[in-house]
Amino acid sequence: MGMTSTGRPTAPQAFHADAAPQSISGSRGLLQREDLIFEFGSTEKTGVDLPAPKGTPDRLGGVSRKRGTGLPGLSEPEAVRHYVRLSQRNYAIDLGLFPLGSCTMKHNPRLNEKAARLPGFADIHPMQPQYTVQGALELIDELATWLKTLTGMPAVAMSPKAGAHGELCGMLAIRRALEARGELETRRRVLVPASAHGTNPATAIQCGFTVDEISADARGRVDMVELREKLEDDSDVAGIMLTNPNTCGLFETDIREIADLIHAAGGYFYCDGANFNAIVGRVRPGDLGVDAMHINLHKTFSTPHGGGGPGSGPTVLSDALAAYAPVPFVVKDDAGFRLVEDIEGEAAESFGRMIAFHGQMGMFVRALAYMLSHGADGLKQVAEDAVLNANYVQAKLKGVMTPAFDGFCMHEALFSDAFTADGIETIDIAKALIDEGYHPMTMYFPLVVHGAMLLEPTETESKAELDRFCASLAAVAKRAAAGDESLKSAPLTAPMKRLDETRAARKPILKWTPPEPEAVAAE
Amino acid sequence: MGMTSTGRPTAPQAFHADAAPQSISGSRGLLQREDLIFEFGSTEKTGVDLPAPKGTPDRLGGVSRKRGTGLPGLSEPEAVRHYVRLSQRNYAIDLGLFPLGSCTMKHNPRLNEKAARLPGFADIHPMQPQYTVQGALELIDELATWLKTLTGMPAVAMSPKAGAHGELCGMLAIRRALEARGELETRRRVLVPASAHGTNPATAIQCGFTVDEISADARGRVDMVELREKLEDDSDVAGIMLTNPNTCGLFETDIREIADLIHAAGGYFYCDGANFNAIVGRVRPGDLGVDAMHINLHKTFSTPHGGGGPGSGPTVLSDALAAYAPVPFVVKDDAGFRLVEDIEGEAAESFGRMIAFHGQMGMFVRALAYMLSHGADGLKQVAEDAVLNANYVQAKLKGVMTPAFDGFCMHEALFSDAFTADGIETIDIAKALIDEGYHPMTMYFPLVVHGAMLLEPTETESKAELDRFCASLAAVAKRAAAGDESLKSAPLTAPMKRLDETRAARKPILKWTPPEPEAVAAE
Amino acid sequence: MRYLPLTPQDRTAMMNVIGAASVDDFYADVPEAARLPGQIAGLPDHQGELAVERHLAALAAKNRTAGEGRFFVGCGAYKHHVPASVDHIIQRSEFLTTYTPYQPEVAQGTLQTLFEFQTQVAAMTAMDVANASMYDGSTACAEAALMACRVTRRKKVVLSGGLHPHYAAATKLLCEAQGIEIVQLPPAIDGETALKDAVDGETACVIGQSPNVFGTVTDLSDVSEAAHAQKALMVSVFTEAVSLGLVTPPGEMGVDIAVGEGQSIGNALNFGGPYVGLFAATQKLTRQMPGRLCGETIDADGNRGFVLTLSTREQHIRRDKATSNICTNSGLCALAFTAHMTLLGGTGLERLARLNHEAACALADALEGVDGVEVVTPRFFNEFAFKTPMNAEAVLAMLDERGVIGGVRASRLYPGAELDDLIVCAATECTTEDDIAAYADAIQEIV
Amino acid sequence: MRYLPLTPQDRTAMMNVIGAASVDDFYADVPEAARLPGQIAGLPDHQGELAVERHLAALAAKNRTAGEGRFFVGCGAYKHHVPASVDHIIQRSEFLTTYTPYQPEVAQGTLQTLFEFQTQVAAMTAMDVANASMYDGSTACAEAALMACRVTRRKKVVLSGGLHPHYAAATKLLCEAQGIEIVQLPPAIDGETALKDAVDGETACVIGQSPNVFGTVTDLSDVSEAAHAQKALMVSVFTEAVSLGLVTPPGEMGVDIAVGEGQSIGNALNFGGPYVGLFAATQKLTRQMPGRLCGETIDADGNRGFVLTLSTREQHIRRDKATSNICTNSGLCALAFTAHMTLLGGTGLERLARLNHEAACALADALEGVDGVEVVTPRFFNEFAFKTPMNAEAVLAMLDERGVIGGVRASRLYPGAELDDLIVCAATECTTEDDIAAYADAIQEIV
Ligand SMILES: Cc1ncc(COP(=O)(O)O)c(C=O)c1O
Ligand SMILES: Cc1ncc(COP(=O)(O)O)c(C=O)c1O
Repeated sequence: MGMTSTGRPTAPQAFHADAAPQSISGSRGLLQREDLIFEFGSTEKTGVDLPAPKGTPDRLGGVSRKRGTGLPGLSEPEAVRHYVRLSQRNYAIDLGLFPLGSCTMKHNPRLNEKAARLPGFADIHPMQPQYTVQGALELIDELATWLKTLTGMPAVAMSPKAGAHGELCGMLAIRRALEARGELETRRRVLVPASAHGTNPATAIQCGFTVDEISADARGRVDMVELREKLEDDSDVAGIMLTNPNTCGLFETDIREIADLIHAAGGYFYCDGANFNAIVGRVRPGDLGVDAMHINLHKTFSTPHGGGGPGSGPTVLSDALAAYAPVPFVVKDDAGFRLVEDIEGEAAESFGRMIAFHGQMGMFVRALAYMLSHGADGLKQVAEDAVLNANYVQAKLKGVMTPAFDGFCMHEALFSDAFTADGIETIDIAKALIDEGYHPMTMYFPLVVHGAMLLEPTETESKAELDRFCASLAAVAKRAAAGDESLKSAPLTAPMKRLDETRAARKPILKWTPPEPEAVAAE
Repeated sequence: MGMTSTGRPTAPQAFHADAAPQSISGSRGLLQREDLIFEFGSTEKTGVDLPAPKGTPDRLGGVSRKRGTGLPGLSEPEAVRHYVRLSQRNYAIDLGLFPLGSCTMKHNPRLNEKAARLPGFADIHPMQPQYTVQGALELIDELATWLKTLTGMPAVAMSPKAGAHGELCGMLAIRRALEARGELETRRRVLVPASAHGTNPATAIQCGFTVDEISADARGRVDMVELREKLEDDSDVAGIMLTNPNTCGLFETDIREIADLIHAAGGYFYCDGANFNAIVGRVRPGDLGVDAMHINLHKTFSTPHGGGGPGSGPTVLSDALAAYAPVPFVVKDDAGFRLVEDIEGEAAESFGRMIAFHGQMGMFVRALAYMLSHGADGLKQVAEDAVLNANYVQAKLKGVMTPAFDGFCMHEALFSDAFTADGIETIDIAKALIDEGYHPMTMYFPLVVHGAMLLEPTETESKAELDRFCASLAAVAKRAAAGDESLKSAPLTAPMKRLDETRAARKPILKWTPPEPEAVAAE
Repeated sequence: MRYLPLTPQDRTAMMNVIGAASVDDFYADVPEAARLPGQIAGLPDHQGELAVERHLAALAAKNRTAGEGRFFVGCGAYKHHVPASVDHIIQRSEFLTTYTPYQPEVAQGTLQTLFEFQTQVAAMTAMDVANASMYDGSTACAEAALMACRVTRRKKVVLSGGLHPHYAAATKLLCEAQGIEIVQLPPAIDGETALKDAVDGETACVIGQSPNVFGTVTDLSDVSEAAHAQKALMVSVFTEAVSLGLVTPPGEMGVDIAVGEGQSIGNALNFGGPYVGLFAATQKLTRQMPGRLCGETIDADGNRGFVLTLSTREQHIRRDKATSNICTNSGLCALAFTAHMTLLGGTGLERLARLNHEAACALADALEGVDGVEVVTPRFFNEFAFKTPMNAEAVLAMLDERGVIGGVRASRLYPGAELDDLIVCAATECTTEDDIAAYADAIQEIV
Repeated sequence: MRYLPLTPQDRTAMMNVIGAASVDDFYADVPEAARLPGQIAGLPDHQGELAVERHLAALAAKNRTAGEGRFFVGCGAYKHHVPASVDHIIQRSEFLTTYTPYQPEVAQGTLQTLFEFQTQVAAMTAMDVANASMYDGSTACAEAALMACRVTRRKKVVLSGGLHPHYAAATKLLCEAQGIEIVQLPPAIDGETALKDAVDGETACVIGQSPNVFGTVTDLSDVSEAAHAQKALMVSVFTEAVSLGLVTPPGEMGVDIAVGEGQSIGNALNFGGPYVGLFAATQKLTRQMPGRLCGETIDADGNRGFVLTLSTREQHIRRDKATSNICTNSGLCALAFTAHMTLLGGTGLERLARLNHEAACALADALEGVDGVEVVTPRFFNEFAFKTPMNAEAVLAMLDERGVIGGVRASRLYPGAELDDLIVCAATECTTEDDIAAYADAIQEIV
């Protein structure tokens, strides 16, 4: 079937990529068919050899399971194959550029993985005696020092398990501070820009605050006029949750003034640090009047996203909030390192405990390995290259796509769908990128831009990769501008065609159920 | 494009699978374009941070490199991506059934990989003091015990680095034995069945012997009549190299008689143990009159093939040959374990040294992990399941393909191309299997069968996988029988279409050379 | 720098395309006051792998690993053997270095494994539905309390005296932030039995744990009944997922929301994290659940595939109306969990559970053989509490001198309470008969 | 058993399809005498991962690793740092668990990396062509000798006194089996210098080594000339591939066949194996090379691809006429080599080489600072020999008491020869200034 130079088909109907024969096996070349384990596993099979139980009398006092789980097992060869086959249906950083704006999909160094697996870190128990884990406590302390120094903040809470959890930590510290001031009942209003990530308002609510939305101005920054209005009666203001650089990929020009206004209003400044990668090593949030900020170790500091987690969101705190940090935390004295676990003594003012143990140790090791590898000099370069790459992408694409705002961007380039022909949507462009071998950009976020496309290449992309990516996206954008209907059938070369998300939500099927119920019971 | 139920296209010309649009990037979905490192790397780049040299005066005495290598480097993100992308162009056991006859492509347990990477094995030096590597020597001794017990042989040489190297070891031992008998000059003739693997004759020659080929009889075994003829004048006979089970996947029925005849003739019996997987734990070569046999740890004992190696070929020896084993070898005395490295004392009669150090330690660890995991009971089951799987495949396919010989097979099923229509060749069937998601079987080997197809499923395949495989191969076989010309264009769904091997050999391009020669020099 | 692909020439060429003089142009919006002269002071410069590896290895060497000694510590995290293939699987680039599967056409690997994970968790807990994971057991517990309050529109939560105190604290923290009253029953070895009397008409939910923090296993059926009688929800917690192979699961006790820690299956101890929170519920509560859900659907060709679904519950769509603020969860730990479970299978899980229970029984028998020692946990799975005439902290120190890390003193869990003579210890499939004998001998010497 | 997918039911069902009563039917051809009653006696039954891992870990623990102390052992294998990403790459299922790339349409991953490997090895050795790897350096050396005899149709090989004695032994073994005469020059620290006088009209090849087993680096150009003057081939050997970044490479010395050990790049010490033999030659010798060669071609669509080529040299096609009997080679070690080289790049290799050389120079300076110690290697890269007034074995033992594994005594390499006072030691980028100081101090104390 023919193809024009821009890769547009001359015969759209032939687009159903069935030219290759259907196979009997259901596999095609290197893409193996793989069913659900429930469809081919068996309760007769196991991939684990365990010694036979002795059959000694139990001490369960009758509290024992009636029906088995009925779950199938697989031999090791089948299990390994199952996951290896499935893995090949995933896109990943290790396969190519992953321009998900706001997600900072950068290279994950393998040294970090190796270090995190040292038995001295991976095989220690959170409740074993503290004198047997001095190296672990020292590592946490060392990482904390890096985070405090890089942000120019006096304290950091290591408990938060991800960015949203860090937001929770910061907002709970603010809540506790207001409580200490006896103003908790009166100060409930938290200002949140419309461009904020969904976790910000959700967090505010989860802490018992109310959300007051501020719009963005024509420059994509906080609308200062509106902000001042909203602060005229400031008696009920608890604080502001502001992302900087913001989710439009722009530095909040008036950030110091915003900080001053909020403080003058008796509120606190929570900064969402998800975009710290744009300024790490170059700008210290502590110099911007920030009271609390979470740091996604799984973004700026290269710990892997793992298909959705785990993350880690240490949260730096200003002097105003430091005393309220959650337990446990590490302190060093002559005896060595020690965990403060209870709300008393040094922790008398702590707002409490967020989690069972001491935070994401596995992520701490990785992040520290990354920081030590880059050093202060390298981290500055990280920010500069991240910003350079984003501006390069913006510069190369602004001719064919519509930049959301004028001027240079920070670490991500934001476009609106203004350039697309009627009927062609952001999602069509995104899916067409898949056929070019790329993961789509972040779509429809931030909400302040119509049909938003947010591109964050990160600093770990080479110029050659960026050039290839821009050429590909430009070609897709031209098709979108020309109203090329074939975009609607993208992707064609992915393991699956476009999936029906509406159908999934209409009547949710959230687990496998056997054809005939008996099947499982009868194991 | 339409398809018949057997997966045959209704419109062959549409077979050039171009239905999906050409991409600008050169990538398609999850299959990333990836150039040679020389085409996108740079001498400016490195994925390794090394401290700057001090610049102290050198002590090379002028023996220093004039021109740099001009080799490009890559940053770690680019390098990891390069290899991960390329890896996805490979078929592997972890992706599916790999029925390469004679290669025993079985599952490679990950426990073995983990064990081999223990610093106590991976980070020890072959020349460090022996009292600092007692655990390593003990492991070699323990593995040797397993090998001797499983084969029923009194001695084993651990030096050989692969099967062919093991053949060399065995034949050199035989050579040394003949020398000791003062008959080396007269006894030069080695009998090798026509069905033998190419390494057998090649090895015989490499040891200074001459090869005398014996044909296979109608049952696919050694032609006993011819053998007796060839032994009538036996004064020049050095021995026989026989594979058992043989490369037709059959047990040599007359093996004991063959052994007796060879011994009576004053020769030795070298057994190629590549197919040991069929009998491990069930039959001991020592009970068959074997004098020497190599064991491919990378076949029977699950060490990974790694895309061509490394392997390991420990070679068991009979009493008649034990004394001639190569150095070094491990002996245990009250002081502990000790390496005999020199041709003296216990090793006075050794035929010499084959390699720099002590054999494939990394493979030894893996193989021992595998043996301990299976145990004597499990290994017997391994052989039985391997043979069962092969017979199952033979049974399911014998209706549509032509079995080379009657009766049950051992661990592999052999078919000839008799069933195919004129013009369709074994290779077409092999390549069509790729479109079914399977690696082809061994083709055109053994040579004693026309258009041979040798299938070895191994014991690590499930019944479900075998059923799917047989259905796929049966469908392809039917197309071959029907003379379906479209088989010639297979594979269609692999990363590449059929490659032109003739062209490659005609004017070999064995390395990358820069467009203009200057390019490299100018680094 | 090895992680940065741009060469100086690249940077210059790109600057020209952009039309910027220097990177400083990009930072023009940064307030004067916040502009740094050079790199941040007080931190070292970049280092090579060898140096970094040596630094971290030195720190690791200062820790004593669970594997190197006789180790009996539990209380919410457990030393189990994880098959080597599990680690191989989670290190696959395609699983390790990918994001939340928002683009299902190129994320079926992650999505199918999540669908399998949800099915396994639902079957293990005997509940109708499970989500795609939470941060850990403690945060899952807190979210369960909040969910119960949303569902019942009530603002009172009752916590059992057997609930892991850290779980209780995390729950209390979030509840109180939302003005929810917490009724915390006093620490009690058989704490769940007291629960049914604590529920009243204002109660949103009752939270019990089995096995609880003292190891006690309890059939919560009657507590569920009491709760349901008051139109409150029953929430049950477990910190040892392996127990689900042997102990009565939530779904067999009338539980509405089951939460727990999944670390024991597929995940290393990691000094407390990352772990994986399990969250399951009854069918009718599905749309009130926090966290991600993976669901089945079809693609444009009608082939079965999987997608994230019901995201209208989530912050990125629903923002301030979301059921939770959680975004990143424990994806890769969930993959490790499901991979290990797939290897075990139901039969393997049950056997593993039996081995754990038998090890604990053997340990209890051995310790009870020492006079002065009293095992105080009435019914247990692989963990129990025992008393000695001496102070637990002193006993543990003396045990350590004898090469035994004997467990956790109850006084570390409950600083206030008078539990100074109590030690909570656990045994698993990794515990050998020697370990148990050594423990008993040491105790013998000590008391 | 965890590696066996067949269930008892599967086996029965399959037997029925086959029409066999029991597996014994399949073994009917086995002679009565060789049929065993049951499983083989004297070996343990199957064990789980935990047990196997503990058994092997116990053995590993009995070895002292190069990383844990001050370590100066070389002589053909070297302690270098291998980037973590290299191990990640070689553990990719698609590289680890695949076979020799006989089916190029589904083996381009392996094939392209081999093509890159060949190109790198050719560039590093400054030779025209390189093959896809041999077992190790010593077998590559032996094959080079055989190849030289094939090419020249002569049967005499001259070995330098600086050639690693194990390489010499392996070469002697194969040559003598084929009736090739070996002229072994006596061990000599500056052994290569004597070579040119040893070549005559019968000589098939001269084999020299640089850096040699005593660490001596030598410009072999004039030896090559002498050899060529007699129509003999010049073969050069190296055991330290990192030296190619700094020391005159074979191609700059008129060498015809260059062989060496590639372990230093990408591969761990592994107690001697698996390693990777490097084999390079001049263009005109290509078709006489042993081992696999990967070449460029196109597919049916005209796209560039790679295949194994010139296999008419190999045993599977040519059988008794083959250039060698090698089949399985060192594929995965070659992948580790090429991956590490790709990370290093030419610039990185040169820097790495300089760091190695500077470490060795610093060590030599430090030892020379001790009187009684004499560094006897005139020119070296990262390894050299030194003399003390005492017996080397005794010195090494005393060094060990002081925490220093000081190297290899020449008497272990040359049992016969009078070299009892000689120690060969190596330094690499892993050697710290502390290590060097400690070595010097220890020697100071000893002599
Ligand atoms: C701007 C912003 N804020 C907060 C978050 C939440 O971080 P996490 O997913 O780690 O909870 C994200 C992550 O997507 C984000 O992009
Ligand atoms: C029958 C037979 N003999 C010998 C060999 C050679 O073994 P290796 O490749 O380990 O040298 C093989 C391997 O393919 C084989 O199949």
